[in-house]
Amino acid sequence: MDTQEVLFVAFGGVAVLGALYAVATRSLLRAIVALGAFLTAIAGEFYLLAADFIAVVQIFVYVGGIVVLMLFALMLSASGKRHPLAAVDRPALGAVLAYAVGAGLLWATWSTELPAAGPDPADALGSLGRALLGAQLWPFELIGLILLASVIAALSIVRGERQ
Amino acid sequence: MMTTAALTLSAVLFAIGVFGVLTRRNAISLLVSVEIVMNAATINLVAFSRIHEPEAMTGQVFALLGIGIAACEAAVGLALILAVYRRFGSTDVDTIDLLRG
Amino acid sequence: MGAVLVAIFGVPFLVCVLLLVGGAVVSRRGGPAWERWKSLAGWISAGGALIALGLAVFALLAFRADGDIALRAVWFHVGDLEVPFSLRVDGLQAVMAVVVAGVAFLVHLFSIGYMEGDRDVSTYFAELSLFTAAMLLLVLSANFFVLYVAWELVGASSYLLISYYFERPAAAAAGKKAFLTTRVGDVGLLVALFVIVGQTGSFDYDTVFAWAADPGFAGAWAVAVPLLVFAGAVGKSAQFPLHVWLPDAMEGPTPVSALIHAATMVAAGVYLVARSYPLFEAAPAALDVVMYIGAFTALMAATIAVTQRDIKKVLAYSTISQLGFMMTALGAGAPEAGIFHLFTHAWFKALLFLGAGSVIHATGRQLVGELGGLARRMPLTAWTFAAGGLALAGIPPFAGFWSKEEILASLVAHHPVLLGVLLLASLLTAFYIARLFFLVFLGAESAGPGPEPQHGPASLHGGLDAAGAHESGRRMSIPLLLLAAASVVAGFFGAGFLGQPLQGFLSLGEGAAAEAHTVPFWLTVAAVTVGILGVGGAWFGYGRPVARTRAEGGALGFDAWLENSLGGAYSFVARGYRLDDAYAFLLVRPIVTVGRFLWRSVDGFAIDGALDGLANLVPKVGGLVNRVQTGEVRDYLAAMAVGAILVVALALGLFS
Amino acid sequence: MSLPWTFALGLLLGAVAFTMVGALTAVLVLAERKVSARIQMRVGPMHTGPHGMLQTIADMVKLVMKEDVRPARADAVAFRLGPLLVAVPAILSLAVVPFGAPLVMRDLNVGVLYFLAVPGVTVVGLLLAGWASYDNYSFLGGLRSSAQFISYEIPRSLAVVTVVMLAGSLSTVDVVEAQGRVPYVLLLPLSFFIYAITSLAEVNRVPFDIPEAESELVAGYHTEYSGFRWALFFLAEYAGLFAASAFGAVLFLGGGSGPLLPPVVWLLLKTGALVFVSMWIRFTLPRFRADQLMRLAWRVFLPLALVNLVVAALVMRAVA
Repeated sequence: MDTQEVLFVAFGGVAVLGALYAVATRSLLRAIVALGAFLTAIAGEFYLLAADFIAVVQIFVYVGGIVVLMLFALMLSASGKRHPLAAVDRPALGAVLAYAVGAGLLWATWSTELPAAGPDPADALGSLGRALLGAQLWPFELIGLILLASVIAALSIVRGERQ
Repeated sequence: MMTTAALTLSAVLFAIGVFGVLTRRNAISLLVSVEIVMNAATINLVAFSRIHEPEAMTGQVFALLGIGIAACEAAVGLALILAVYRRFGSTDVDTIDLLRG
Repeated sequence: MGAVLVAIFGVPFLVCVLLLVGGAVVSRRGGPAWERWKSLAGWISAGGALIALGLAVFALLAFRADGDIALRAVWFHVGDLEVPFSLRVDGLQAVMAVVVAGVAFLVHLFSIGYMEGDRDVSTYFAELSLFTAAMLLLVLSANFFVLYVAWELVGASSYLLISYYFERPAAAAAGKKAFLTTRVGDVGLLVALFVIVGQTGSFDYDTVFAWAADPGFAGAWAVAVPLLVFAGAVGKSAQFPLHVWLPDAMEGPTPVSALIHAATMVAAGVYLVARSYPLFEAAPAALDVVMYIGAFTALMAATIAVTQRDIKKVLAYSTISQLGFMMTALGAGAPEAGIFHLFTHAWFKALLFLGAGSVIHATGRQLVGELGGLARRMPLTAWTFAAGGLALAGIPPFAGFWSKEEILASLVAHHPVLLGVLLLASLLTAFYIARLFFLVFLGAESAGPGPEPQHGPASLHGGLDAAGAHESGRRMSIPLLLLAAASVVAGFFGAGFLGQPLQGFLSLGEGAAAEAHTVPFWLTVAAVTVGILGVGGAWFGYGRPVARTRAEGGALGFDAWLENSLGGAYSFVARGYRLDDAYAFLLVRPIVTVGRFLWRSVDGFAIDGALDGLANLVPKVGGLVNRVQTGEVRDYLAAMAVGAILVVALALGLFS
Repeated sequence: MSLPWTFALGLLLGAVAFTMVGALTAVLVLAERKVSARIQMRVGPMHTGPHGMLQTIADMVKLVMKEDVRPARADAVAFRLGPLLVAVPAILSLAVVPFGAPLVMRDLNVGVLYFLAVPGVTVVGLLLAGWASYDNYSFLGGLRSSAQFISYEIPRSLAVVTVVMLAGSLSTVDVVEAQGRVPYVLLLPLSFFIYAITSLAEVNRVPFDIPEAESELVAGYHTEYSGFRWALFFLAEYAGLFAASAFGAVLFLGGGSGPLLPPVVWLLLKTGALVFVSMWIRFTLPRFRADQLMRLAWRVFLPLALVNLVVAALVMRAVA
């Protein structure tokens, strides 16, 4: 086990624990905080998977953006209740289905002979940039359009209700 | 080795996310669970990016796009949650069943 | 010149459109404008018919001077098949056009008076004009496709006119019966057209006839095609066994009967056979079928006519019988004789019908038992009717004599038996028409009040009885006089001693033209004798004052005597050989039974049941499925997860 | 290196970094007090140590010794997590500052982006702290702070993008190298201006200190904090100030490059100059109102940054 693998396992452990806590805790606030930890750990995994740009974007967008948004939503929607409790319902059904999904995925993963990871590109960042503005330009532009649309949508939803 | 580990992690996280989606009653919790699911998928993309044409970076590009989608989803979703909260005074999805047949 | 051909049928057609649109517009305004329009409609229509007549005469003369006139334009394409719109005038078609336009004009004129005050004259004249246009198109067409279109248009307008008094169930039923019965024959014609176009790739008369003249034409098609064409003619010309619609068609206004069901449309079948004579010439067997059916129809209808008590029914069966004569001539290889008879018959039968119309108009009655002695009150009608009757009976010098003689002559050489049959039919013809005349115009005026005024022209005059009858107005008498004149004169066009100008003009089938008939003197004597015998017999039975009083049966005493002496045979004949009953038993009842079965079991039970069941099932299933819609997001998410599991399973090949 | 050693080294480095940041904070606090005193015609702390130089050390010792008060109804986890999440990103963001050859902790090839992203986590901490305190002032402070942070992050990032475009790299070392003899402040003056102003807002410095505005919110999100946790906020603020200034020096002032002196010295000098300017501003200008603050971000700086970006891109294209 080299350092990278150790770190991978460590981040993975944090991620799994964070995710479990996030779905299991009765406190919404803690769920969101756990999600933040989970997301950060995932960012670490990205870094270890030679995707440092994705890792930083993960921090940027998820932790700096989405988690904050969630906290906002929580604080704006649970006025007066300082410790909003989120009940867990029908755990058996969820467990069965989740188990089925996870087992299927794991079985698929382990029963597939995966090719070895190739050497990481020398100029990874450059490759990513060229891909974004080259072969994948249309998806890239499209995501920009979707972001714009969702911003407008979010604004109009929140404003429209107010009036 | 690394790829299989990543995929395993992804599968576990995916299952956890699905569990959360199915059991949480609060809308924000649902969103949290969905984010877990999406991250599990993103791990897959990043991991596969290394074994499938690493130079093309397709997996990473799609991971980026996935993150972008997640941002959109969170923004709109949370806006909806706020709107719902204002209307129903709750973010518990079980109390909102206007569409009950 | 092509424009003239188009105008001949185009003018009446435009008149029809004008009357329909104008009627629709003006009738909404109602009031005086509507009344004025109604009185105008007949004149517009008659004017259109007059123009058509003038153009037809012009075309006839132009044809005599310059030969065939033709117009040809591409109508449309179907695949490789080019369907032309082509018209032409040759001898036969020119004569037909003049006859049709002429009778049509006179009938229009008569109708103005006859239909006066009717609820919707505008529509009546529109339909009449439509018929005129269609009939002219029929006789002017130069290919089978146009002919067929016109053929169906004629049938449709006939249906409309028969059912003109559609409030009367009998009239509506008669229209349907006419339409459906002729349709049986039309199918034959249609199939014939399929075969023709399939074999020749063309509808043109010339192409088709060239094909028929080809030696290769012999064989199955050679017999089948003319017989199929003849099937159409049988339907339209009311030949046995499809004649049953024509007596019922008398439910229509009497001028309509005169025009459509005596002079023109029913002659279309004869025209069709004559027109496609080259097809028949190639198949002697087909010609024999035509001949035998014609002869049988002639005799059968004549016997029935003797027993009928309704003026129009008598005339209807008379028409059938006369058409049988024509068919016989065609089948015997003398198309000129057949067309000659068609020509003369058109005038005198129209005359007879219009005379009957005049009587009905004046009295509101049409059963001979309720009429009598009208000669004094309606001398003009009586005299013209007599002229028509004599023409029909074949008394020289009236028109019918000349043409009937020609027909008989065509049988002399090869078909002596049929000659006898037709002579018998001629005897009966003279008998029944004389009977009709004696019963209606001679003897005592019938006593007692008339029947309940039916819907019809007479009802507008307050249900006149015979006593109040009076001569019809000038608008009705002028057509009668003109037709009477024609009934006298028409025969000379084809008379042997004048060199048969009409026949030469027609120039039909080559073989037939070569075989010029010279009428043997004995035949002339026989024909005239038969006619006189018939009239005399009728005088004996109905005309003598003694006869009219001799039995309790009154005027119809001789009928009663016949009925008594002939027993079941008489009623069998009187009921049209019970053909309607046979059809009802053989066709209608089974079809109705099957239909009712299908209605009740298949449609009512199976289909409706299935549909109702489905309809009931939907809300039930919906109610069940409805429960799936819990409105709870997490249930949907759970379903989605199940779906995801299935997809994963599929992707992993767990189900394969 | 075996696994335990790796962790041991990591812990050690963390401790060293924390200590260094603590020392840095002490220096900066002292400097601020001295600068403010000078601006306000005072002398500042004078008694502890020569010219009061040990005053901040004494204050820190006092803070650490103080009782850790936690409001009874506060959310324990969030309350504890808040200061940590504020302080740790601020310290972590220093990881990519290129102090010079031996002193770059990590030459990330996405260093610039890292610097923009990591402080963002601070917002989570601010919100948690404000929320967990169960106190209206704290709550409002947390919300305001995060709103302000998010708003100013956008023009700030856009300004930095121009630098990245010009340098052609996201690595801080490359950016410094790319500047060569001409610092970007000369090429991209507007970008520098935007960066400087928005950075003040990012670290909640006057005139953008609405979240902690003593006169209206008592002390904003850290009203309820005391002792060491409060010290963490304090530490985070000065660490953030230092990091922002250091990055300003790296991105626009040529980093450690300069004649004669070693790079570390040059960088510290330039950073110090920027820190001084911020202190200068702090004691010169009044603070904005909350609404003015947001309007400034969205209606002035965002359009300005966008125009700047487009113009810079066009000019670069034209020159190239």
